[in-house]
Amino acid sequence: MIDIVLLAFLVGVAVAIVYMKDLLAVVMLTGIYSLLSASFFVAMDSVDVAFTEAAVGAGISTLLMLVAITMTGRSEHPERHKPLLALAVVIVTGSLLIYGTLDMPYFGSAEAPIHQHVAPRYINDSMQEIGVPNIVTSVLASYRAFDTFGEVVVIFTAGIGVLALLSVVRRTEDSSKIESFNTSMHEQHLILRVVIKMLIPFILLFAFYVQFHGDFGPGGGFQAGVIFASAIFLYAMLFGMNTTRRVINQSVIKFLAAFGVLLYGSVGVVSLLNGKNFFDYSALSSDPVAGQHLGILLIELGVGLTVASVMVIIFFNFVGRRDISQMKEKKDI
Amino acid sequence: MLIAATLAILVVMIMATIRAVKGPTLYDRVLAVNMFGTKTVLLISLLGFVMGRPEFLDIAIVYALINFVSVIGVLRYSDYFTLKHNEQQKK
Amino acid sequence: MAAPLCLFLTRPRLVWLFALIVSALAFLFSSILLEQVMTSGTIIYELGGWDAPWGIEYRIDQLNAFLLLIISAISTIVLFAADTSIRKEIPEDKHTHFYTLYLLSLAAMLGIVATGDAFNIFVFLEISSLSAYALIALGKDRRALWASYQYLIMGTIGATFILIGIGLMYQMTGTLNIDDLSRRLPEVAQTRTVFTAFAFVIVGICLKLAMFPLHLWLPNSYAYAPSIVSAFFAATATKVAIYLLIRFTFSVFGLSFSFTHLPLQLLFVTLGLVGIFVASTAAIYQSNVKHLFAYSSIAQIGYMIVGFSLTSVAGLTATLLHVFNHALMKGALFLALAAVMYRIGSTQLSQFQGLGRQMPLTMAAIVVGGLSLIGVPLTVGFVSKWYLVLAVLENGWWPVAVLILLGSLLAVVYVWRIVETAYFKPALAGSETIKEAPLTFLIPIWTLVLANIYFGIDTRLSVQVAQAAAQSLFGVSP
Amino acid sequence: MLMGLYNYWVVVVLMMIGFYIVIAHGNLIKKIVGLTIFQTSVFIFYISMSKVDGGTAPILADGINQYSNPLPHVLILTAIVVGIATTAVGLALAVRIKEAYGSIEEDEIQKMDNLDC
Amino acid sequence: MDTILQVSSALFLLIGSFLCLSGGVGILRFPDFYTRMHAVGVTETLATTMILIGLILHNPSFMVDLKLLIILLMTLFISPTASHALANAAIHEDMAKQTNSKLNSEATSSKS
Repeated sequence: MIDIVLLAFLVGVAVAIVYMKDLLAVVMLTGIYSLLSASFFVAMDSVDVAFTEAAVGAGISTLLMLVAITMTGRSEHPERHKPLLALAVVIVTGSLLIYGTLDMPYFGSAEAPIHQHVAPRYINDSMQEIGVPNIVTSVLASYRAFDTFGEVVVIFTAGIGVLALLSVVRRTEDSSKIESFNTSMHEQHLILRVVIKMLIPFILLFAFYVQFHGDFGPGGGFQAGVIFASAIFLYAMLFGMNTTRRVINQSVIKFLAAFGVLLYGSVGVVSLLNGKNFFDYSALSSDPVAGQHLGILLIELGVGLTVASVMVIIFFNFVGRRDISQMKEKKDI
Repeated sequence: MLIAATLAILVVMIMATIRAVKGPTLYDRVLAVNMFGTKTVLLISLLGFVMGRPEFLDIAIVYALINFVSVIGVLRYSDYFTLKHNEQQKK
Repeated sequence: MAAPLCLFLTRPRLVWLFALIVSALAFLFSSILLEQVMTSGTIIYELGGWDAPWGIEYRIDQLNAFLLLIISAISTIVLFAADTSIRKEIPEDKHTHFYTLYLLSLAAMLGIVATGDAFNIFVFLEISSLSAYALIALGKDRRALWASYQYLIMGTIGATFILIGIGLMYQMTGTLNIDDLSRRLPEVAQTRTVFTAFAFVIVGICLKLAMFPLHLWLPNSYAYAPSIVSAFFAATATKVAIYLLIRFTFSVFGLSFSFTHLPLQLLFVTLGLVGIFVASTAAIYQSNVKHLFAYSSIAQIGYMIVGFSLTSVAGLTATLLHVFNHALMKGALFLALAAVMYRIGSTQLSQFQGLGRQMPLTMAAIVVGGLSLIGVPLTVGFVSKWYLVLAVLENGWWPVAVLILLGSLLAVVYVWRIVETAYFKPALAGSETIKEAPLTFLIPIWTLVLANIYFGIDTRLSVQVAQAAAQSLFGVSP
Repeated sequence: MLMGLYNYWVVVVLMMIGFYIVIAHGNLIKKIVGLTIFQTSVFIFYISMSKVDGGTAPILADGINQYSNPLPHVLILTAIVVGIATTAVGLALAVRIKEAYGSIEEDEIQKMDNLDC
Repeated sequence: MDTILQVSSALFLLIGSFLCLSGGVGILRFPDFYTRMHAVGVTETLATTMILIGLILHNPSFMVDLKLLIILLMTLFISPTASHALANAAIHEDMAKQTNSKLNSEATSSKS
């Protein structure tokens, strides 16, 4: 019942996005869209995904889009031609998909093949084999550890890609100017700064909780990394990039990002050296279940490190680029 | 009762979305998004109870946080627009 | 086996040498792997120690091993020249990023080929595409950015289509493992869902493959990327996509399903042939040599598609041979272009005037590569076209064979344009200072060119492997 | 049948809206927004199929024996990460394009390119 | 005892929902930004508090109550701060606009 309402709601928001011309509004609606889909995920029992979608979709990607449109301008040109071809393509694809759904097992039916074939083993045996109550964590970090390794590498690639695209050599005189420009804006936000100063330690603490509690409840390295990074974003947004840079050095972050991936990988190598297969954590300890535990802990740590630092890298580079281009603009004027 | 509260919140969410779509100013939208976020937090907590597994409130905490971060983000960057805008007008 | 390779890549600040060593190691491993597979059959490696449908496994048969070898070989050779070329084309502070991305992309391609899990393929596909976007955008021209953006949009749509397809398949069978899928799919093969899944996977792959109607992103991306990147991707990226196409149609869905439910055979042959002609004709009218060869790549993909759609062992052998050979020739050609770019800073055809005398070795390499594209005897191009035509004739499709030969004539035209400008036109004024490319270019270029000729004469190795791979595919599928 | 497949149909509509934005709109940022919607809808599709009636979240607890399928959740976690990575790189490209061309409208960029040639 | 808890929990939830709804009506129907802001700002904090208290009364488990308390505390911190920041920014822009329009009108008047 609730899911139907949510879905209808999602369609409404999506249609609104199509028609909006103000990109800022579009970005905000996208935020709403992902909050909604996250609520839908909760209604569908997938708490971990909801966790991630909320943090990533509503948090990180909204912020990134915001920063991007501060650089690119916020209005979209009206369309000059009727996109009939596009409409036709979409309708064809859509009807093909609808056609495909006709033979699908009904929504929620427990007889569907996906609930019969592979998944039961995860549900029934993962407690004995891995000893972690959160099945999603055990599948993610152990049964399909290689996928997750791929995921970490993806995010690492994105970090490097953004670095390659956006990084600029900063000069100190520029940054001091930017700073003075920024401080003028910060002065009006006194209350905000006080509250956020109070909140940030709690956010960081919460991030650690999510990181290490992922075995028992929703959460894990990825979500923790995002929360950690969002605390840093908050700080950077209110206290200026330079202050933040003083706290967090960029090369250290880069090192951490690589270190996270390497940590993940080396867990695999250790088991390889012990004569087991890649990512077979039972090699880490004499007791297989304890080994699994240790392995999951370590790789989650690796994931958390990489994600947090890559997010910070991406954000810093976007903002850094923006500041520089703004300086240039000012000089031009 | 829980169900009733959930429905009420859904209705409010729809109202907030309408405001977010209609605008007219940027701040109206931010306001609506903020409200939407808070209501999502409530919705998630309620859903946990409705479905009988209320242990997962961590998600709600994250929502509250992220919502705050994004509202601050919007405000912070909307400053850029207004500043730019004003400068252009002064010129 | 290939898993440990993936580990090396993440160290930042790695220099060219490090990258080269890693790539060479990959090459070494994959040759050993091919050797093993050829003698002892399919190798299965379970990651995490969980058996197949639950965990993820690497599943290496002849086909994978063959492609692993191609990719790692090309990457090693290309990297050898990278240092010199990159110094010229990319600003100093981005070098480490470049090599990191390059290695990531290499690892991802190896991963795609090696893995035996459908979702894992998607993940690796995205790693390789993400690094490809960034690498292409490193090109000097601002159009590189735009090309890369277009590629990003098309690539992501393609990947999402594949994701939808995988989702539908998963829904019907409950498994993600390719081997398991192929066993469970026939039971539900008659459903409309599987049909849709098939369509989506194929369209998605064809987007990545730049098959004829969906090729629009390719020419610009290859033309404006840094030369080394063009060389690497032209020689490998489309091969990976071809691999996926073969893997999904033959292994996952099975031959009978793939080619009976849809008029796929007819569709692919037509598209392949139209692709050959349109792209070759477009190539003739290009003024930028990189563009020219990019279009010729699309045409060559057409040949592979034709061979593939024959659904016979011979046809598939021809396709695989062409995959191998095309990697060799395009690698050589684009590397030679990189050398030209290094010396004269441009790849406009008009700038090529008189280069035949100033950079004799480089231009000779281009000529050999071009001959190979045309399919002149004693080059690899001849071998694969020979097998292709044979396979087509085996199916009794006379007109197709004639059309393929006609397509080669078009190749003659565009290769001739380069030769004509380079050798028979007077050098441009002020170009006397242009010297032969440095040795770091010449060695890899000529390695590839000699390989071109060697495999054109001594066809035993490549044909044997390709045939074995093709046969195993037909053996696997019912 | 209507209720059994309703979810999927809505998801298809969502996907197509996202897809439409990607191919029909000329603004680069808007395209990326469309891509995000497209991908998110695919996530919704996966998650919908993992639901079992009467099941709960796949975190083991006493007294519960009907869980939803955890595997799609895992896949989608990975896919979300892939999505954000793509978005980040796409936005970075859009920013660079704006710097290089001074515009983020497809047709204008195309026009400038044609002049370049 | 149990029934008292249940009834009071239901009561809190009811009040919370009502406040929520009134806030929703407010954001839709009020004429300009500041009044809308008022509607949301006033109802939101109280409504959230009510609903969360209702939930706390509903559930006896300690861990869950603790988390609910954390959420409550966070909302109490965050939501007024956000409202404040929002109002602040809006006022700033309005003032900037006013001075701008003044400048503009002065400029035009001096021209004429």
